[in-house]
Amino acid sequence: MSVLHFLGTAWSFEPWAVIFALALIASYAALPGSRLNGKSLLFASGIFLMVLALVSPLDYLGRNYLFSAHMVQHILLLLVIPLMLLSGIPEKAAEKALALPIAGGVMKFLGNPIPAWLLGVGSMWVWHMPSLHDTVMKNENLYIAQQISFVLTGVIFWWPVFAPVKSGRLAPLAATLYLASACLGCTILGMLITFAGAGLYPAYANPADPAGILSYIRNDLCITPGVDQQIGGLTMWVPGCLIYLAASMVTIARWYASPEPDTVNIPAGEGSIAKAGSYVRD
Amino acid sequence: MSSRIPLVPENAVPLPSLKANNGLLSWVSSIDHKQIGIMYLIITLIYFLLGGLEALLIRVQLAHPGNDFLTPELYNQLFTMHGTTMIFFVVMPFLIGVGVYLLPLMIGARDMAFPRLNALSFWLFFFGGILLYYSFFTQSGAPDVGWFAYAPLSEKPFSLNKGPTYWALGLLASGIGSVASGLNNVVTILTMRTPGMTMRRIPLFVWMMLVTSLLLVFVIPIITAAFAMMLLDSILGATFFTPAHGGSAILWQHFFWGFGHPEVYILILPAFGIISEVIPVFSRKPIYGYEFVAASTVAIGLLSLGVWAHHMFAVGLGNAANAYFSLASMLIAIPTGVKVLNWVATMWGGRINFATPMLFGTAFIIEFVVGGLTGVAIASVPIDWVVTDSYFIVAHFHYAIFGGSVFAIFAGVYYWFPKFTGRMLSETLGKWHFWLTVIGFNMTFFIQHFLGVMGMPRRTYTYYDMPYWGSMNLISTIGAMILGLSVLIFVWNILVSLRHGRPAGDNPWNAWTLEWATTSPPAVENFELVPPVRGRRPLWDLAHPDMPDEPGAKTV
Amino acid sequence: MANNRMLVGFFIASESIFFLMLILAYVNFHGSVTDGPTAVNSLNPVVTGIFSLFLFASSFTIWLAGKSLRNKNHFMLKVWILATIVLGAVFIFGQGLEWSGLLDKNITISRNVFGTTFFTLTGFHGFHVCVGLIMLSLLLGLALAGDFKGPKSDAVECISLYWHFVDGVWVVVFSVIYLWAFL
Amino acid sequence: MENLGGLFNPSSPEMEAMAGLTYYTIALCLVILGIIVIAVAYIIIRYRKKPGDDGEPYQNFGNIKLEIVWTVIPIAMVAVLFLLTCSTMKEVDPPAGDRDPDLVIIGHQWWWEIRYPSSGVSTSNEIHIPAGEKMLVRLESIDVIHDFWVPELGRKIDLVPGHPNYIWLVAGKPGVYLGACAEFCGDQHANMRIRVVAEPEAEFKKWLDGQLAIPRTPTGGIAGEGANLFQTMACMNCHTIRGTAAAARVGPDLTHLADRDTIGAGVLTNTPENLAKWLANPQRYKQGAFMPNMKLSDSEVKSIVAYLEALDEQ
Repeated sequence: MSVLHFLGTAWSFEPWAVIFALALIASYAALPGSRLNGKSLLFASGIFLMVLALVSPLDYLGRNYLFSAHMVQHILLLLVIPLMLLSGIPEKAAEKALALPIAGGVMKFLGNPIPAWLLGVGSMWVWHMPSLHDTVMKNENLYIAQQISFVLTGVIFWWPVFAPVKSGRLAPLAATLYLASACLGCTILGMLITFAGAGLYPAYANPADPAGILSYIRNDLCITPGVDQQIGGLTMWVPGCLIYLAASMVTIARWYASPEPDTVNIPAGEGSIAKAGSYVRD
Repeated sequence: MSSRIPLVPENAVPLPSLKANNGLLSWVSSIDHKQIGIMYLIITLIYFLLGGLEALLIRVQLAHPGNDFLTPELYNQLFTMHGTTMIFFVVMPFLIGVGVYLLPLMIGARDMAFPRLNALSFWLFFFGGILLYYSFFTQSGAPDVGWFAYAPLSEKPFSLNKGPTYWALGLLASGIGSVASGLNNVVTILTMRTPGMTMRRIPLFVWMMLVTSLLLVFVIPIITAAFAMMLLDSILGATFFTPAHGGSAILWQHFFWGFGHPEVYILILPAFGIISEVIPVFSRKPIYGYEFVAASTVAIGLLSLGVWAHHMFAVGLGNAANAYFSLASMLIAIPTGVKVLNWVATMWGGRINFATPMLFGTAFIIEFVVGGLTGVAIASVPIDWVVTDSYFIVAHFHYAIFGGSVFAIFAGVYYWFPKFTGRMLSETLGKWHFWLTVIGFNMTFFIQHFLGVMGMPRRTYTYYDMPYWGSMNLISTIGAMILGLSVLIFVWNILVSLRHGRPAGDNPWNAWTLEWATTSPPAVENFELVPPVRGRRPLWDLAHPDMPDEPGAKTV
Repeated sequence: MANNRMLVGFFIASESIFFLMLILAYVNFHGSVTDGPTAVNSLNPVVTGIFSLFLFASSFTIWLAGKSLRNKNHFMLKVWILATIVLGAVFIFGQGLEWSGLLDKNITISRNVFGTTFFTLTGFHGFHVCVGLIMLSLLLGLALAGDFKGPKSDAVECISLYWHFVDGVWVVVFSVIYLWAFL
Repeated sequence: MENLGGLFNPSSPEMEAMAGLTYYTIALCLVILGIIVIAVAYIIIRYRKKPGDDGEPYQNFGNIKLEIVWTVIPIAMVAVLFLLTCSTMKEVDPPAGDRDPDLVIIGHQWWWEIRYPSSGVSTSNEIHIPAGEKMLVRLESIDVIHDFWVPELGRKIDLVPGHPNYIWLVAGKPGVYLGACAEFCGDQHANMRIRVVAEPEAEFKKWLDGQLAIPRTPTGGIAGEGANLFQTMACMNCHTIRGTAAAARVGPDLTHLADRDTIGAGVLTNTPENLAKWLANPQRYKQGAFMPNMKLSDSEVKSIVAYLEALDEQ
């Protein structure tokens, strides 16, 4: 089977992915005060990318052949797409949603840095425990739950940094620490996967080869199960961490761009002594 | 209504009495950050001379092929001690010492947040160094396993002497001291700033010390744990790093470089900070792109944590791992480049006074760029396969650490010496020092790039008599002698100027940060009154009330 | 004083990295032991689990101590600090039992990588518990001398932060050494 | 340039690829360095404070567009360099698949044990390979970490105890290529040298056959005396000479010592005089090496030299 043919045919129109996307769109539309603008375009492209990640050959590769493909999908669903979705929510709408009686309270709680950090980094760790991962690969329902949980925990994880409501955000330096520690969490996991012996995830060792591309992967691309696992671990590790790094750069940039709230009110002109250095001791 | 803000910020700790005793005891028992800072500087100067002497002995041995000036054993001890000394007992403590002296002054505080902890850090460093050097006087001699002490060479049965144990113990002690000063710096910077000195206004040196200190806090424990494991191996017979008993030789490398690479940034970031202070003052312009210089520091700090395995491209980690680490390492070039270009842009359009600090500052840019560019080159895996463990690497990191950190240190010493002592260093001797340093340094190390790619391995007490190798090494050795001479001039300059230097006054360079707003040297309590801080350059604002720096620095 | 708590916070972060390295070393060698003692064939998760409960309970009692101080209940402050010390000491006693049992079976730090990583990891944790016990004893002494008036005390807050950290490390260590091997 | 050696004389396709990448990268670096140097030189001339310059210059705080430009350009350069890196890595270090190694190199403090698994030949410090042929080399270490480096032929690779590595070793044309251990491995790290002798296929075959032969042990004369000494003194505790009782693997296999160019991993050229000097006191030439000074008398040295020199006779 040629590569082009594979790319053309390995699409799987999973109904649940479409339903999930529609549900997200519906809840977006139901947000009080949301209207179409640049932000909703960002949200829409997030949804589009999500559906793409779930139905494209990437998903097929990740489920049947390559741990590394799974990991690319994972990074997209957990780190990239939630960021786009979150940035697409208008501030007013989020404010109103947070004011809702019960749902708002739950959202506020989840948006605290500690639960958000634990959910974001936890979903990375828990779903990659080898035994669980293997179970997921065999169980369709669990697989769906996994993919959906990536997106949801991703949104929760980003909330303390990029919440549409400014009051929900951490202070810039605290946000940098939040991101750096999350980066550490994903570094350790990536490191363990990368440097563990091959065969951590047995499902990828001898794939059933439903599309007949295994020999192409193994012989032409030279991706053995060991290399595949390394690439997967490193994908979580390096690009994953670069996303956290870029995010902390954005928080710092935002900080510098905002007006200083903590300026001490000192009347100008006072202490205007011509020669600097001589004024302290009069 | 006075604009002057009382010295002690509301949240400041009531300080223990700073009343000094007289004589030596006043130093030993001191908890004043300035005295502790000065002690750091004096001790690192002594270690600098020791490390330099070791370097000269190494270069004499290598002056021609087949030389038997030193025995292989002594040679190995010398290069191990040279590397360890220069990194852990010269550059790092010097920068910490300058930080300890200047941080409270620059942010308008009376002392560090924890003065006693500050003294503890210094004494841990001091006795760590003594412990390391004591090994020279033991029967087994100094450690001879390289500053990286790769296992299993550093362990039984390949190192039966106690050298590596002294090494690990000495560095363990001084490492704990470094964590303590990292903690102290972070808390000081975050909580002791005078009103108006917001995080967006702190001098760039303080910014870089903040990132460096965070690195100290998070990175030194990596090597502390590794030292603990190594000591357990050598004392209790544990088997962490002994492959013969189920341990792993590669694990030590991961741990060592997991610390060792960020350590490189611990050595260079405060140097960047010094340069970011010196260049604006002597160019008479504010730093160009303050935000970018500060933010790129954070980026470097974070990136530095994830690139250690580029020291291990020849270990055989697999090409996937190598490629990723290669990419991550190359990315560090970007924030570093941003810094360099901002310094150049700061000088552009200035009215530059090329006094000695600025000479070193300017030379720093060029020398560091050479080291930085070769650094990008060797981040590329195949190039690393060619040059790693050869003299090319020796040249590379000396351009980064000597051409970078040490040039910045010299700039900093000439810049702040008046503040530390109340007297100026001699400009004439300074210029001699500068030119001999530039000539000697480049002569020593530039040629080593060629030796490396021609096939000369590092850490060898002798080498093949191949075409040109002897003469190239001889040139390098002569350069090292010139460098040694320049250091003697530097020391002479310090000794002479301490007694006979021109009195400096409070602000001889007409600089803008708060340390220049008090006497030279500052009184025990630093300031009587701290000037109002309305921008990044408080003393500029005072001198130019008509033209204040906007808060949050506007961009033109 | 925010200073002191911030210092302890960063110190704990630094210590976490230290323990992380020891844990990584343990994980790295987990499963590489082919013969000789391993976690599965030489440890007793139930006994250690029970002793662990004492340590976890001590986190609760130190929290209660802080609460008593906030309520200016000086008597209960002393009681809860004492309870914390006792619980911590029981845990250390349990660790001592486990160690001596292993040493009796000639399982030592130099036996194999399991011995090496196990004793290093639990040893450094035990050392931190002991340091904590010393600090708690000092705290108790100061409390008996009537040093803490409440409602706030940096000393109490900082030491209880440290104590929570020591407990938290044990949660991870226990999971990695015992639960991983036996579940 | 060629006689400079190393990078300047790449002698295998792998090394050519790496040298090419190195040249391009260094050239790029020089361009960047040049720009910075010219800018700084211009600044020094144009903006130095001149007599009569009073007051402060225009205060310029920065420019966001410029910052973006000089962030993006390096990112593009890094991207290019990274792609070149990956393609060169693929060229130098293609996966070997299930192929068995043609050559096994085992690092010792401070010499190299060389084994040819398919033929069972074992030698030390001097590697013979057929020119132009791609040899898959497996590298192991018996003690500490060493590093195999023949600058003109290719990449460095560590010999790590407990972690075997593989590389391709190719020499484009016949010749002798010198190399050395590149990872610090103790006292005599400097004298742990490698010679790679690349020969035309036929000569290599001949050499291999010669190595396979078991040399005749001399019985009479001074050489016979040496053979006796070899077996009765401590020599045989460390060395192997096939066809005799000596079969230890602590020191180099001496079966065909007389065929080799050097002794002591490159310390001395292999002549009877040098061999005698070496035997009289190896520590004088390689201080710290594990071969002790056996305190041999002159006549004992002479006989052992005669024996070892006779070992190439069949």
